[in-house]
Amino acid sequence: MWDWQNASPLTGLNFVAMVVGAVVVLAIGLGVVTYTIYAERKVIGWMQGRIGPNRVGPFGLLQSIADIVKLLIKEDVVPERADRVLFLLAPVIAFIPSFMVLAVIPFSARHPFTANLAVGALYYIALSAITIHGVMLGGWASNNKYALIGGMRSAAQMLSYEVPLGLSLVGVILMAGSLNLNDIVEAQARSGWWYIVPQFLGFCVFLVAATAELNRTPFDLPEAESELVAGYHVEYTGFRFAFFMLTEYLYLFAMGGLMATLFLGGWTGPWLPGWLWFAIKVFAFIFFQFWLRATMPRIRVDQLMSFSWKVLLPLALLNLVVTAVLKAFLS
Amino acid sequence: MLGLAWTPPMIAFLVISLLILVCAIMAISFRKVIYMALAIGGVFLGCAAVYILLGAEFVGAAQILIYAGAITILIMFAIMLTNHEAEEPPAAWSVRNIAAAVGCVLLGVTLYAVIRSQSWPHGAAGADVNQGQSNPVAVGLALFQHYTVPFELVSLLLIVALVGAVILAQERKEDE
Amino acid sequence: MAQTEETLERLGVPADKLEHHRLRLDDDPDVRTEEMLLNVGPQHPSTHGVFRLLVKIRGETILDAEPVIGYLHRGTEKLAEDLQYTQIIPYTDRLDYLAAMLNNYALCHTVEEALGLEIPERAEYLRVIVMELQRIASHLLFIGTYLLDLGAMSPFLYVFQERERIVQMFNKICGARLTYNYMRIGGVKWDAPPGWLDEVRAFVPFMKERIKMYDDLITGNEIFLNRTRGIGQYDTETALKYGLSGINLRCTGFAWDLRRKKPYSIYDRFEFDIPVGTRGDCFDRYYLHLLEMQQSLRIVEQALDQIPDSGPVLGKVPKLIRVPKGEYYSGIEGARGELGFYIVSDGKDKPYRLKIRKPSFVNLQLLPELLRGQNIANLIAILGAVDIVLGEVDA
Amino acid sequence: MDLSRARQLPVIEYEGFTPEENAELRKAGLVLAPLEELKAWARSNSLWPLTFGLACCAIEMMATGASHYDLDRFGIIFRASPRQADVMIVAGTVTKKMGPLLRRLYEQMAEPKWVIAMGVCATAGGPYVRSYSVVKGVDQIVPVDVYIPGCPPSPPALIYGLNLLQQKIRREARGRRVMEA
Amino acid sequence: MSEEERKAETTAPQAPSAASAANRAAGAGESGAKAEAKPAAAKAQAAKAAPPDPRVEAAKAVAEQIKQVLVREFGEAAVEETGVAHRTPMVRVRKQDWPKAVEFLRTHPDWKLNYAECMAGTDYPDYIEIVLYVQSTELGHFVCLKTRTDRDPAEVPSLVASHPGLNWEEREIYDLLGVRFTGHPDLRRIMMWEGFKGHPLRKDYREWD
Amino acid sequence: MFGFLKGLGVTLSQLPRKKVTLQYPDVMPEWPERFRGVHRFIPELCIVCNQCARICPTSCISLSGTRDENKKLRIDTYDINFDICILCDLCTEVCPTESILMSDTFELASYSRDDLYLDMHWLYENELRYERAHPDRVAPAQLEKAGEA
Amino acid sequence: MGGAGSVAIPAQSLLALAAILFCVGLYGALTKRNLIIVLVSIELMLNAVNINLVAFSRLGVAPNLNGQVFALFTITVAAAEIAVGLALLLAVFRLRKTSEVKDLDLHKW
Amino acid sequence: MSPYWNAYLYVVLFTLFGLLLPFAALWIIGPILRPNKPAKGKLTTYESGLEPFGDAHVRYHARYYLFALLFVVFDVETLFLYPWAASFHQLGLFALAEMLLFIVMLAIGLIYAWRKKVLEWT
Repeated sequence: MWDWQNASPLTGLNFVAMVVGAVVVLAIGLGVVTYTIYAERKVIGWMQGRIGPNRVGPFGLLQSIADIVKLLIKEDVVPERADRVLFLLAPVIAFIPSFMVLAVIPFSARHPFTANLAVGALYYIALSAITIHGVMLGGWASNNKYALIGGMRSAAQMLSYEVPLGLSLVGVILMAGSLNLNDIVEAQARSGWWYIVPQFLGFCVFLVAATAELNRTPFDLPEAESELVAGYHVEYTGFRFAFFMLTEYLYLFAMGGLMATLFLGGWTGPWLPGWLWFAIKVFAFIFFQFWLRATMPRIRVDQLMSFSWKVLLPLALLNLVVTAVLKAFLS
Repeated sequence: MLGLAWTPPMIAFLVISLLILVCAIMAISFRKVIYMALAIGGVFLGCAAVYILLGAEFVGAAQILIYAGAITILIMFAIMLTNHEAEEPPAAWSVRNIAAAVGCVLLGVTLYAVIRSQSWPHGAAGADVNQGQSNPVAVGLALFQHYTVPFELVSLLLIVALVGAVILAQERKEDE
Repeated sequence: MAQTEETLERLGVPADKLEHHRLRLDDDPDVRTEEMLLNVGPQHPSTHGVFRLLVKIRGETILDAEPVIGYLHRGTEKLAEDLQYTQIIPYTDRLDYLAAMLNNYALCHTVEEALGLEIPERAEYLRVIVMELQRIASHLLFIGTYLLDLGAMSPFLYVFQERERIVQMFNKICGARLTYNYMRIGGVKWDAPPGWLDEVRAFVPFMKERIKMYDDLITGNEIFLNRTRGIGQYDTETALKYGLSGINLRCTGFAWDLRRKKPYSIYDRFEFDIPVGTRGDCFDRYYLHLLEMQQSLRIVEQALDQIPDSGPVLGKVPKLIRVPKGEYYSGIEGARGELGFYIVSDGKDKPYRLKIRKPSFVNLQLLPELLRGQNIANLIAILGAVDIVLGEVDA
Repeated sequence: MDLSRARQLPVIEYEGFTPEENAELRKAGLVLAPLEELKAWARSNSLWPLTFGLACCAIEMMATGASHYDLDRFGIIFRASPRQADVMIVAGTVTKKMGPLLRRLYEQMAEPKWVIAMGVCATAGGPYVRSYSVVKGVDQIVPVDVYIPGCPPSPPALIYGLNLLQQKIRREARGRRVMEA
Repeated sequence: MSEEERKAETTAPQAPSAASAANRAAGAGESGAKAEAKPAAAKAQAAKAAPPDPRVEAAKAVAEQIKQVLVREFGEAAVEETGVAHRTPMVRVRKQDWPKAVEFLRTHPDWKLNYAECMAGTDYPDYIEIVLYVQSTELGHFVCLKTRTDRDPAEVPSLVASHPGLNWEEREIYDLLGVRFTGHPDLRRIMMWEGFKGHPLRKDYREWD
Repeated sequence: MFGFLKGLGVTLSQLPRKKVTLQYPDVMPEWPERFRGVHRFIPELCIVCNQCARICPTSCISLSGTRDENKKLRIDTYDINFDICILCDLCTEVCPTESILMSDTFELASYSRDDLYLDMHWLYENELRYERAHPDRVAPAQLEKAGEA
Repeated sequence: MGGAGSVAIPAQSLLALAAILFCVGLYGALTKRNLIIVLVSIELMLNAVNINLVAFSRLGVAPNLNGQVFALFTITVAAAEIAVGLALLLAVFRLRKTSEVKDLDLHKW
Repeated sequence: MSPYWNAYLYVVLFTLFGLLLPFAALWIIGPILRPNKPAKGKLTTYESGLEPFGDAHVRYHARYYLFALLFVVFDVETLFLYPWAASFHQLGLFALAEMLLFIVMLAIGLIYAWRKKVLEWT
């Protein structure tokens, strides 16, 4: 039943398997988001000499759940001067792609939860660009100056970092000879090394661009609290705001998965089961993001933009050329 | 139309077509320009779905990346940089509009008649356009083996577009 | 809105309108320019209180800025006219609430000067110790909030750990955590409890270590450097013209510290340097805070060595203090600059007029000059580095 | 915690229903009581205050949020936008000039929302009660749920006040209206 | 903690109150007399009894020097009074010459009073006095300059041109004392809101009218 | 680049450190002896001299007394309005008999402003509570009291 | 990865869809007053063409990838076109403060 | 039904769930649980507690457009790089030369934008 990938023709049972797969991924995604937020508060708290949430449930484990429930039952306010339709739609537009990208992330060796797309990497890049619309429209529709500046900034930032992010992937694709994420993992297993080694420059570009794409410190300008109060979601209350947060943290998870897949050999690894390796790699990425957040001040918007175009983009191109030349002459 | 085979791809196609057409109609019938831009995004996504349905995965992804991602953003920026609240006037039956509508309907009817009158080839069933490769690889091979010159021209086109657009859009000093 | 209007009516405050402000947008109705007026504050995470800045921006570039203050104006000067000198001391706590000890001292100092009082030795040393600790606490908070403004959250929580130690020491010596009411005219209220001086002594090396940690964590960080180097620069001449004082003046390389220039209390007995900046930018202002903490620690160390073991802590003062008729002004080096009290006395037990020379209030005036042509991100960096406390600005 | 001072009146109001429906539900018995308790549990454990410091008390509020007292333990994190905040901690002196702004910020918060008057300035004007520019108690402007005396209240006192507010939320979900000032 | 220590600790807080009690006991005696006696008398007594404070004398001399400099530039009528404010040389300048005199002293090579430290206004029963403490960062002079204006209409020329740092101080004085600073670039209320009635720091201000 | 890594090192080194957080509702804070919490009041010692009410900057103390048969003033009512009391400690400083003192009570938040108006009985109860909590601190005062009585 | 297997969509349906889309785009381009919408309508027409290209790549007599490659080029050209077109619009807007077609009448310049 | 269809059917399922979750939470479950007390003051636009002066929808600086423009151009470039990279091992050196030429052309575009100060934010 789990082998729906190659079922032809599709049976009802296989279809059920797919639905189950999607539901499981959704549940995993939501669970990871919930506990990522919890872990973030805990880990950053520890780095700051405090304890973090510890009173809601054992060790504060129910803290994020309380937050989510609270947001769900919080009143929904649509400001008078806002563009009602877009204001209501924006979080949905931002959210859907963030969930859709999870479809291609290979969680484990046997991939009942993964769509085996031939254009996997491109699928991720293409869909994640759609979230920008949601963020930008959310900021615009609020008809609030902070939100507008935040939305425009977010859009400009995410656009700018989308390019080096996409280009840093090309090196990996070049080595693997496929856009399919499953193939990339297998190619790494075959080649005997994780692509973080031969593609170190690409990995660095990816890491920086991913951090920026996720709007995480030090690139968290769009919601720069000290400048723009809360950025593009200033006017969002309750669960609509929660959807923006959900989007952000789902992307954190997805980006961790993408990084693990592309550069860290995905689910491959000795001794432990594949899914555990995958989880460890993803958590390493997430932990790194927490660590950065605990340490870094925020970069300034003009420096942010020029960093993408003047440093990351040339580096990504350089990485690409070097990889291609080496591949052409070594093989 | 009713003689169609109700195969799953056909059902999918009908759903997608409906989506595209509804979005297209919305795109030209909304009054607020920003809604139009959003509706057109729906059309682009629908087209991507059609491409994927036709097995052109890579073109579909490209459609999402370029059209639904980049171009729509560009349009939205353009709206926000000009008149945010720009609205079309309510549909008025002016001579020009009626003429345009009639012309378009006539064109549509003609095209439909032509389409119906022809017998179209039913692509060789099971023919693999990708020749055993995955679609992106196959597209890459086709692109870089047969379309080298157009490919290089693309870079030229892009650079010309970049230069042109920068010259046009950049604020001149005297504006400041 | 209806409720807000009701509130307005009840309080007698008219709604804030554009014509109350200096800034204007282009009035041409046909042209929707890309300029807009943005209110930063009073409720804004990085205005450090109820400071409001009305900025005119194009895109993200600030064309002009107008600080609007008075949201915390509590009329301390007027209230003081109705209070005995001893009763004013608690009110000074609430001016610059980050450096209440220094405010306490500034008032007591002015009154003592007027009366020509002798202060007992031990009291002077205790005053110096608590003032310098207070300066450290205040500078620490500056560093924390400044970094928070720039987007780094950890320094904020780290500084509160040291600050908490200082606050707990203050709590031991005077029983309050923030509003100490510790100084009295003619001395201090309480002698140090047993073991307190040792606690301070133990704090000094700890604090030195932490300063080194901040150096590692912040000073070298490239992002921080990029955000503060060369931002909000001005020269000594501008600073003097605008009457800036404290670190805002010293960052331009002008060594002006009242502890040296017009020594008060017993500061002439200590060895310490006046760290000065070289460029007058935000980074210098930040870094001077670190350096000044080191100097304050030096002073504390020396004071701990020199302090007499025992002795009275309150000089001979009448129960009801009456200041002779006349005018008195004296300023001290507060945490934010020159903090002065100007007292006009008609010989009664209450001042006829009390005027506070509020360093933040004066320092803040340069802000619009600094902001012109900058972008919004720099606004935060510049505003944060001015180091204002609204309780003091508005009084 | 000593709550004996709170007068209790039995009132149950389920959210999302009209008063008539509420009356019916009440007649039908406590059908939704567990749901209300769940809601109260979530709300009381996820109180997000508005980042809004007015004066001295704000420093103690910051200290409460800092490592030594760590409000995050209770799930309390500060939000800068009133839209996402649940509780407004009025920390400091409210001047007449600030009053309308405070009111507007309060109005802009989404339901359910609470107000804590921290310190005597917010409670009744405190030392500035005789001043020409100070509002004599923030309860003239917004309804206050918990008053915390002190000038400023120490961090534990603030935490005590916050706990009192949490108790109030839970208590009201059980159908007891905790007296309002 | 030993018994003695604890005792010491517990008695420590009582020290000041004991001290103040001692003071109170001696209140009628001579130690507090100077402060407690009628202020005018106290001053006279102090002036008579104690030899003149050399610092006060020096300040008076400095004030005279400034007067001479100003008189040479602006004429005899420009300086209305000289004296000391506590130990600071004090010169009271005629209202009309106020900004010119301040600017003159700011640039005068012998004085260079370039740093305005404190500006205050005081409401006296029949006039309002504006006080400016200026400092020379180079030469170390510290001088108190004053000017007076009627209470109604209270008008003083503005100093913002020579000391931009006084901009807000003047606005504050305008707001709270109701002194119009002519020539001020931006004379609006600063602490209170537009439309606020009255000037709180005036002695005759009543909140409820 | 180097400074950046140094900063990361600092935050990571803090991770395993002992946490400084005081678990307040479970663990009570230890206030120093001079801590200025809510007042405590010993009615027997009060001589109704009104000094505390006069020195109070906010006039939050109100008291009244009557002469008893020995022509000695006895306190009848003693109220402190904690709406406006700023705990500045001036009242205890001037009190000649140490009848008004500071305690370490800080948990006084309430749902109503009326509850913050504390009368003599509450303050005396607070005194008793304080004595129970800190027998070592009040011992000398009690000795004094005994001596006076 | 054998691609999309058999395609059970008749060519007529695809062509009809493209034709309708084209007509809608044409109508928009002819009647709309806002320049941005005119550009967007042209994009609709280009998309209709693209559908044809991809359809024939799959359903032609000899299915091959040429149609897909052509569609890629069309997308590229469309991107370049709209980039320049909108830049032009911005330039015009800066001069004339309008984004409507009718205001671009040369007689008013 | 080939694996190709299955994979995309799976994607469609994700899209549907992605739609379902927000719609369920925001439009179906939410309104039942949420309080709704509209008040006039609540609907005003937030701006640090003040009434905003003027509209937020003003004409914005063209630099945003320029960044979007650069994004479009380089996105298209990236698009062509993907199939090239995927098929590179079958293409050989000629494709490398082709791509180098392509990248050089775009690098020229980048340098042009750089020189024209398009990449400056201020």
